[in-house]
Amino acid sequence: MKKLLVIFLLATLGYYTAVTFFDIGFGQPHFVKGVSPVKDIYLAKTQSPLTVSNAVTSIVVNFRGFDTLGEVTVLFLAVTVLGSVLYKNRHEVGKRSVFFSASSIVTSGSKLLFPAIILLGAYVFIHGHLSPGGGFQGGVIIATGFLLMLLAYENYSVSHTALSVVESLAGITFAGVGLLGFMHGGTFLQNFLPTGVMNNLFSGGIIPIIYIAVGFKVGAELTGVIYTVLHEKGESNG
Amino acid sequence: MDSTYFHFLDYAVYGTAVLVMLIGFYGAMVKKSLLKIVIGLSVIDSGLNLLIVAIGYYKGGTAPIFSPGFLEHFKSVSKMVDPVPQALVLTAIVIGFGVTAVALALVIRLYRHHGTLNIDEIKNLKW
Amino acid sequence: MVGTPVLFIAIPLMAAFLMPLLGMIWKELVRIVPGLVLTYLLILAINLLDHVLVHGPIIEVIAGWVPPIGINLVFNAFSGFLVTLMIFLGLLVWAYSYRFKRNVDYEPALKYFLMLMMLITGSVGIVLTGDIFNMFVFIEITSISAYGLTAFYKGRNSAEASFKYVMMGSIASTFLLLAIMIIYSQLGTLNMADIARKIHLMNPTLKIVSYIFFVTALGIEAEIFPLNGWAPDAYAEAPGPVGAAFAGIVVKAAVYAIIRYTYTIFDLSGSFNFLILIGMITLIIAETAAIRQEKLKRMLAYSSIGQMGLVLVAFGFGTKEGVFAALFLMLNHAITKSLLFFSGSYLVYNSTEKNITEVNGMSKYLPITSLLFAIGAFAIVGLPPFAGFWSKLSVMTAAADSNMILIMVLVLMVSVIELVYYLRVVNRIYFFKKEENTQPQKPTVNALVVMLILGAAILLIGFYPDAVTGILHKASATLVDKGQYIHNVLSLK
Amino acid sequence: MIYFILIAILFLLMIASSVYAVIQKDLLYAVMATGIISLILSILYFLLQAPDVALTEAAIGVALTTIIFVITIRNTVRMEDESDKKEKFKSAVK
Repeated sequence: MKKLLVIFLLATLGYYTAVTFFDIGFGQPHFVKGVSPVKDIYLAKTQSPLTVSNAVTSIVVNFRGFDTLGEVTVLFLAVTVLGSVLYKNRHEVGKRSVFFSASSIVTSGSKLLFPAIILLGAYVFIHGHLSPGGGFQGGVIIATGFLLMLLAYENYSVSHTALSVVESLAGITFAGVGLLGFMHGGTFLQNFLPTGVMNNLFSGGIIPIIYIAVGFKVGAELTGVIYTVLHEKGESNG
Repeated sequence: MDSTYFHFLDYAVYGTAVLVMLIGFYGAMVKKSLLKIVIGLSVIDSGLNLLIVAIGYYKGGTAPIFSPGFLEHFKSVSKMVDPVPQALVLTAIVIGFGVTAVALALVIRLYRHHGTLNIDEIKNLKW
Repeated sequence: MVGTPVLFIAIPLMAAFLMPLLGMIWKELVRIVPGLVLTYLLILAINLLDHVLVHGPIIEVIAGWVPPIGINLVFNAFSGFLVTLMIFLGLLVWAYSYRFKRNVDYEPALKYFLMLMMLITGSVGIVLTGDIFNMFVFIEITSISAYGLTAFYKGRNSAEASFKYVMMGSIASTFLLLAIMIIYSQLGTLNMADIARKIHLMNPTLKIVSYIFFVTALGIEAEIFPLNGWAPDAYAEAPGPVGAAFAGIVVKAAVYAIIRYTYTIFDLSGSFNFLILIGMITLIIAETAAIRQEKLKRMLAYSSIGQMGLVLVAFGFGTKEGVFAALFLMLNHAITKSLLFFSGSYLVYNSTEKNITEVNGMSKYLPITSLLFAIGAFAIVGLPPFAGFWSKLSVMTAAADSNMILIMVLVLMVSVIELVYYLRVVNRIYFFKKEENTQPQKPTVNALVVMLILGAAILLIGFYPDAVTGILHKASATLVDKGQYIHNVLSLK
Repeated sequence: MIYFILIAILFLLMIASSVYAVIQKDLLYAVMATGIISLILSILYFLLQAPDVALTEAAIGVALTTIIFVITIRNTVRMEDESDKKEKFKSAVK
């Protein structure tokens, strides 16, 4: 009975959503006649004055940089909530409860791959304003590097203090750059650095700085998420 | 390339995305296992993100990146797909991951207390 | 000028990122810093509100891009009033829980105060922002903190209540994103004022569909009737002060979002009746459910849902008087329900079940707390010398002005139901014999001071309603004047 | 033509894996199916000219979400109906 009700509800929802999106249309300009969409302005301003090659980066970090600040806060909070939900008293903290027995091929392979992965992650977030990728992608890649090490080595551990220091410093850099812009230009997150020449590494003003901070922050946060979940002991009945 | 194929594909992108969302909703609302509910929620997210990116796509468009030589070749930005939905999806994916992680942590804690993931046996609170 | 609205977001975020570092230096700092931040923000809010009432709204631009290109924050009489109220309540919640869990480890304390500060920041962001996607981000910040705070206690049920909340919250964010994308795909903008200016160009079907998605999504956060399954559990399982924060801060932000969408963005005159309808259903169902509850906090939660229904009804009149009544109700509800949660959680402090029967005879052991609870109960019902009387009266006047006699009768009937279940509790506190297994807990000094401040506020507004009506009139005038809002935001250069 | 068939296969595979993820009783396989959904999504994002999103989806959806689900399953139960598991749990409590 409940299933029927759910199916009926979902059919209604699906019908209206589908009709709506077929109305909007796919693959052609869909804006109503007479409006000038902001994306045209974004694309124009991305080339100058911002001199950023990747339009998505310029939107994420500059035009809508406030969203990104909120977004890293969401991740920061997710780590906090995770720690709070899975919190155990000091005497309960034991060894890692979950590990996957790894062969020597995996362990030595991980050791070889780990620096390469970290390097790739750093490359992705440093070049975020030039090529696809950026702070989030680079941070996630770094976190997967740590994940690989955590899976390969039973005793591999990441210092909790170091993680939270990196996280805090990166977050303060982001908000601090924003406040510097506030002092310099009168608005939060305003660009106060020379923008350079397009397609150069040193271009885009504060965008690379913010994206590097985001990369460190996301990397530290996601490593923290994995670390917390890995150290959770499930079998006890408390 | 026949244009009717593309016409079919138009419907297919939205159709697939909406269908995946509905399947996720079904899983989240009907299934009894807490983990299944979380899986359903992440399936909903997948469909939703595809839907949003598809809105920004223009036929024959290029990625919104001014690689060297782009402007010499194309002369204008009208060939670029809409970057705004992509930026929004980027945010939405990261937020979705945060929520999924929190939900899974709650699942682990519920299992710690109750020794089961079946919602029929966990329900101490009235719905 | 002492500051700008962006500091309401930037300073708490900065402090939140700093708090883990500060905690390494001196553990007490994680308790002190949120209080300092909130105190500073309260002073800032009062100064800015003062400025705004005289000189007109402040529009803050982010990253140097004027609307509609960039994100903007709007601090006008309406949003400024709500922000001041939220930060004031947030400060009281902080003071109430300052010595909370004194004996536990450092880590939970850090996390509790972090999440509490982010809960307040997120709600303030929802109210201040002038961009629909930015509002989505702030809603997520608020909800994730709320999930964590709901699951803060290690009891058996808190994780379940939180999981329910996560489920509903995820579905809400799905609908919210869908609605945002429908609007973007039509109008090519995400700025509220720009959308409001262009909304008449939109295909009417798409407009209705996106409005319904918005109301569904925000209705989950604002506890509107068929979508409020999470609320009673979350209120009952969260720590006492957090219940007050939910009722006073989070729900207010969600109701604000609904009103902003209905009045400014969509400008749907037809939907005002729809608001009255859902508000009325929410009110009646919640109050009849409240009378059947056996646990004190669940009863307060249902009462809170009912009050939100009444607020929606008042907004639904669509007149300036209606908006005034709704704002007055929101103010009184925020103060009164916080007082009820604060004092109520001391009345059942040491009990595991938190049943209503366990408050029996507490007046002999906790005289001040009991008195304050009684004041709160009478105020929320709307008895004359207290604050709630004036807000209920203004709802009645607004209804009479709109010729809605049926609504007046229904509101009166619901007030009688409220009176019954609150009197039942107050009666138990004062005229029953104490149960043998209950142990009264003396409130800490700071909790007592917080409760006394709230009680004094209720009495002050009760005897001198003019203290707040002036600002409420200005705020409601700001909300109704849609053209001015659009002009203010889009005329920036 | 071949392009059309390939994309149609991707769509069908995506729907099939989401159905599989919802109905499969073995949660580990269900999680793998969500990983496959993310993989297909990231290919589709590339085809829709969104390389940034594709990179994010590949990293978060395929790697991180899947691994967190897997760790949770190792911490809790693997089967959806858990009838045998429950027996063990009850006897352990007694």
